[in-house]
Amino acid sequence: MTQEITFWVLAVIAVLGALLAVRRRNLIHGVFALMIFFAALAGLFLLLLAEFIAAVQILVYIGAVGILLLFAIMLTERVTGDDARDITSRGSFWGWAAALAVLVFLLLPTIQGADLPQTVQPINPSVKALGFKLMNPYVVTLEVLALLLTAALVGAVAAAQGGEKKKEDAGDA
Amino acid sequence: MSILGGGIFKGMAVTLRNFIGSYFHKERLITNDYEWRSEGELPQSIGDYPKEEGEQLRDTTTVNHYSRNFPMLLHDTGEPMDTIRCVACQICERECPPQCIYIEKSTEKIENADGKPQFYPAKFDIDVSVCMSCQICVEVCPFDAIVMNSQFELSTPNRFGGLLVRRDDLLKSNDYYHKIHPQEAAARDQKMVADKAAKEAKKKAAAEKAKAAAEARAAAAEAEAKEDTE
Amino acid sequence: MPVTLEHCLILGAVLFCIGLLGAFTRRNAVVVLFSIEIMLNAANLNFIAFWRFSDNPDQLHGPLFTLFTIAVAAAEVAVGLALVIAVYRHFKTVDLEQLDTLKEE
Amino acid sequence: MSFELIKDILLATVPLLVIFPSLFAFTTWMERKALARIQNRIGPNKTGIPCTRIGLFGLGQPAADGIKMIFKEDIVPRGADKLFHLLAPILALIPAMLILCFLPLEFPWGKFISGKVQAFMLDSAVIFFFAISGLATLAIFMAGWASRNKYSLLGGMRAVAQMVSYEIPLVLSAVIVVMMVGSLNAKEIAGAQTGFNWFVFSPWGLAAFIVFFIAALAETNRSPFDLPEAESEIIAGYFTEYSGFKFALFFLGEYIAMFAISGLAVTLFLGAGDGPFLAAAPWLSVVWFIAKIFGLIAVMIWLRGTLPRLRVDQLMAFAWKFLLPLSIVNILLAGLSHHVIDAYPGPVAKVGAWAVSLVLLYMMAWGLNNISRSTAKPREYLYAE
Repeated sequence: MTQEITFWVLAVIAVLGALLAVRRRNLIHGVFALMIFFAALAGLFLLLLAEFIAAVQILVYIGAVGILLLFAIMLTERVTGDDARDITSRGSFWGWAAALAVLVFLLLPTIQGADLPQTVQPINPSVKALGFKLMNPYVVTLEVLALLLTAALVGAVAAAQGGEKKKEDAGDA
Repeated sequence: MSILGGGIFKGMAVTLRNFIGSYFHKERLITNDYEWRSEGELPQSIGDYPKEEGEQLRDTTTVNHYSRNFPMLLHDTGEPMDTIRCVACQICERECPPQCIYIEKSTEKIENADGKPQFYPAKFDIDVSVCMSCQICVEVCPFDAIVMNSQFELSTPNRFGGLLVRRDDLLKSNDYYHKIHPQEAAARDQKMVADKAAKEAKKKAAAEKAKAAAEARAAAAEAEAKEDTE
Repeated sequence: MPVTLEHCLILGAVLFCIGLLGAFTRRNAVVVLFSIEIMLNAANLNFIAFWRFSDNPDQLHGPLFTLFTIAVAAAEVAVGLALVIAVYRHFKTVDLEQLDTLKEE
Repeated sequence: MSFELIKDILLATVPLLVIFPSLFAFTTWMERKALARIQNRIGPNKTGIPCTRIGLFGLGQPAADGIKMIFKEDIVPRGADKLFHLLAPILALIPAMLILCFLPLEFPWGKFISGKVQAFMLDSAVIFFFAISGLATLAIFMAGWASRNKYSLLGGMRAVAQMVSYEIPLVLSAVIVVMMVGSLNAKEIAGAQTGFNWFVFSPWGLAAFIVFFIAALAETNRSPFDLPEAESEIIAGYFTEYSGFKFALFFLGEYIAMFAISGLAVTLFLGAGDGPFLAAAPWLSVVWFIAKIFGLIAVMIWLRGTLPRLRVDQLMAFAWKFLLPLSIVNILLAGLSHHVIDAYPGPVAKVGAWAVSLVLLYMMAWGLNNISRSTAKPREYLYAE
């Protein structure tokens, strides 16, 4: 019984968090709503007994991605959205229509129609099994992932930092 | 080469020695304990605090001799009103930034220590709640009549009249001043003695010059008298 | 009645569409990155839901794949924000409507 | 709602909620007295039993501070974000309290009421620990932003930058212990260190403990790394605009985070709850655990009395150029020697591995120390034209 209530509570929090994150004029409120959304999702993962994933979700999303978004907002403009400029792009009506269409397409035919497994297997959540799995069949993916993260790290610093070169040209011109 | 982090360990050793030492050698501790007043009610105004210098001395010597609180008037040894240094010239009253000094000059003059008749302040009040102990009055006073006292027991429940210190409560003797601020008092007395000596020397020099000028005039007068007689 | 796979899938779909909505309708590039994050998380939720109700969960396909998507998403946000900052420094705006220099007049 | 579940949770969390805030009060008194004694003064000794003149060594000081904080006026700046201004101190306290539950504290009365002893017997306790202690960074940023004042925003950004860059050496130095034990569960880590073979006694364990302790100091903004809230720096950093009870909440959050992180250091490196006479009285493990935590906090206070504050660029250079490479090399060394010791079970291999790793770590640290000095170049503005 408690699972039922927690699922609905977390689901409502997640949907509200996502909506706020997308619709708020003030970006800071948006980021904190996004973090509430991440936390609600971490709760849902715990509910589905994926304990390690919940921990990683909190560590990576709220701990790192959230702070990164905050830094990015601080470095760009129009943070509090208190100026009267419109925050939605021009064709926003068609945006709504497309999103609703995808929702209807996803919900009605595919989910209702499909016969989904109802059986619930007993799962003993253990990080050790995940670790072993990561090592024998997926070790290559792990190394590629490490490479990807380093490349992203270097790329991000280069892209954000690339001021020197242009500064000189601006200086001489 | 010092081991890695040697500087940090040296620093920590010093603080550890200090920490342990403070429990064994009591004289290291610079805080001296504040002993509680008697249980009785606080006096209504500053004047009611014990005036004899013995009682106040016990307070002012507990704090170290750098502490300065509020001004006090000085008088040389003897009856306070006879040997008061202040001549009510009211310079400190005008110079005081928060205007917390109030002086009323006396009508007649009295002899002061050097025998010259001088005015004396009939009324000399300092409002301690306004005074910000900036010591400007001490600097501008030509007669070294006002200096800083380090008495800290001044609290009264009555905020309006209670914090006004009258002339008689302000007056303190010079040797009390020597007891609470020995170096400053000694330096001040030395300066006064030196100024007096310099003044005498100047007066003497002026007297001699006047005498020499008188003689020169007398000699010139004789020379003229001699020429008239020839 | 207990939590079934259907609940999670519907929730995943709704969250995905909210992310889509954000990406389509907002002007500010950073908010578009928000919505991409929301969409990625909705996908992760579906992975874990399918793993939870699958018949051999000790294969751990769901959590493994989610781990990789979380890592990739983190890398993507880092690079995305670096680009947004570079764009902001050059064009002095993050308003996607005004970044149309590729459009031929 | 099964009441059994609620009883278990309450039984495990309420002792933490009672014990640690009272330890917080004691620690503030201890800190002020110790710092005073270091500086040749006595420290608070007048506030004993209220309305009397019995100042029993100033033990009433925390109570006096608490009451003062409650009755002080709580000023919220006009332009501030009201919601976030209120939420920031709460968010600073929640993760600190939450990570207390992951520490393997076996309260003795657990067996009388047959309740669960440790709140969350999580399989991945260490990961949850770092994940939730990352939330405190968020609270600091929120405080900096919500008080709508340039200096607190600057202080907030500095604090966030510091905590983010010191979280990596913190996690990497914990990885070594997890690698040695082979599990993330706090109870198994504690179990692996019984009988005095604590991890701090092996060379890589010692190096990891030092890196962990330094990074923990930075994570809780204490002593040499308290730049964001230093009075002489930007007034009081991110909690300039806080007064009254919200200010007290920030302090409570900081001290509880200090307890939690030194609790983790004790669990990982100093053998949680392991000590002499355990066979005689098993309930002693809680006493040993809290005694070790207080030992670490005493060292933190001692450092606060000794070391001057680091500049921002020194702070960053130290994290990225000294701690991070040192902990990476430490991981390699620990893994290598772990396998060497497994391959040749004799004592010779063990002593050899220890000696080699000790020398290597010392040289590495010494070399890094020389090249990691940050030479403060004249500041070159990238964005401000």
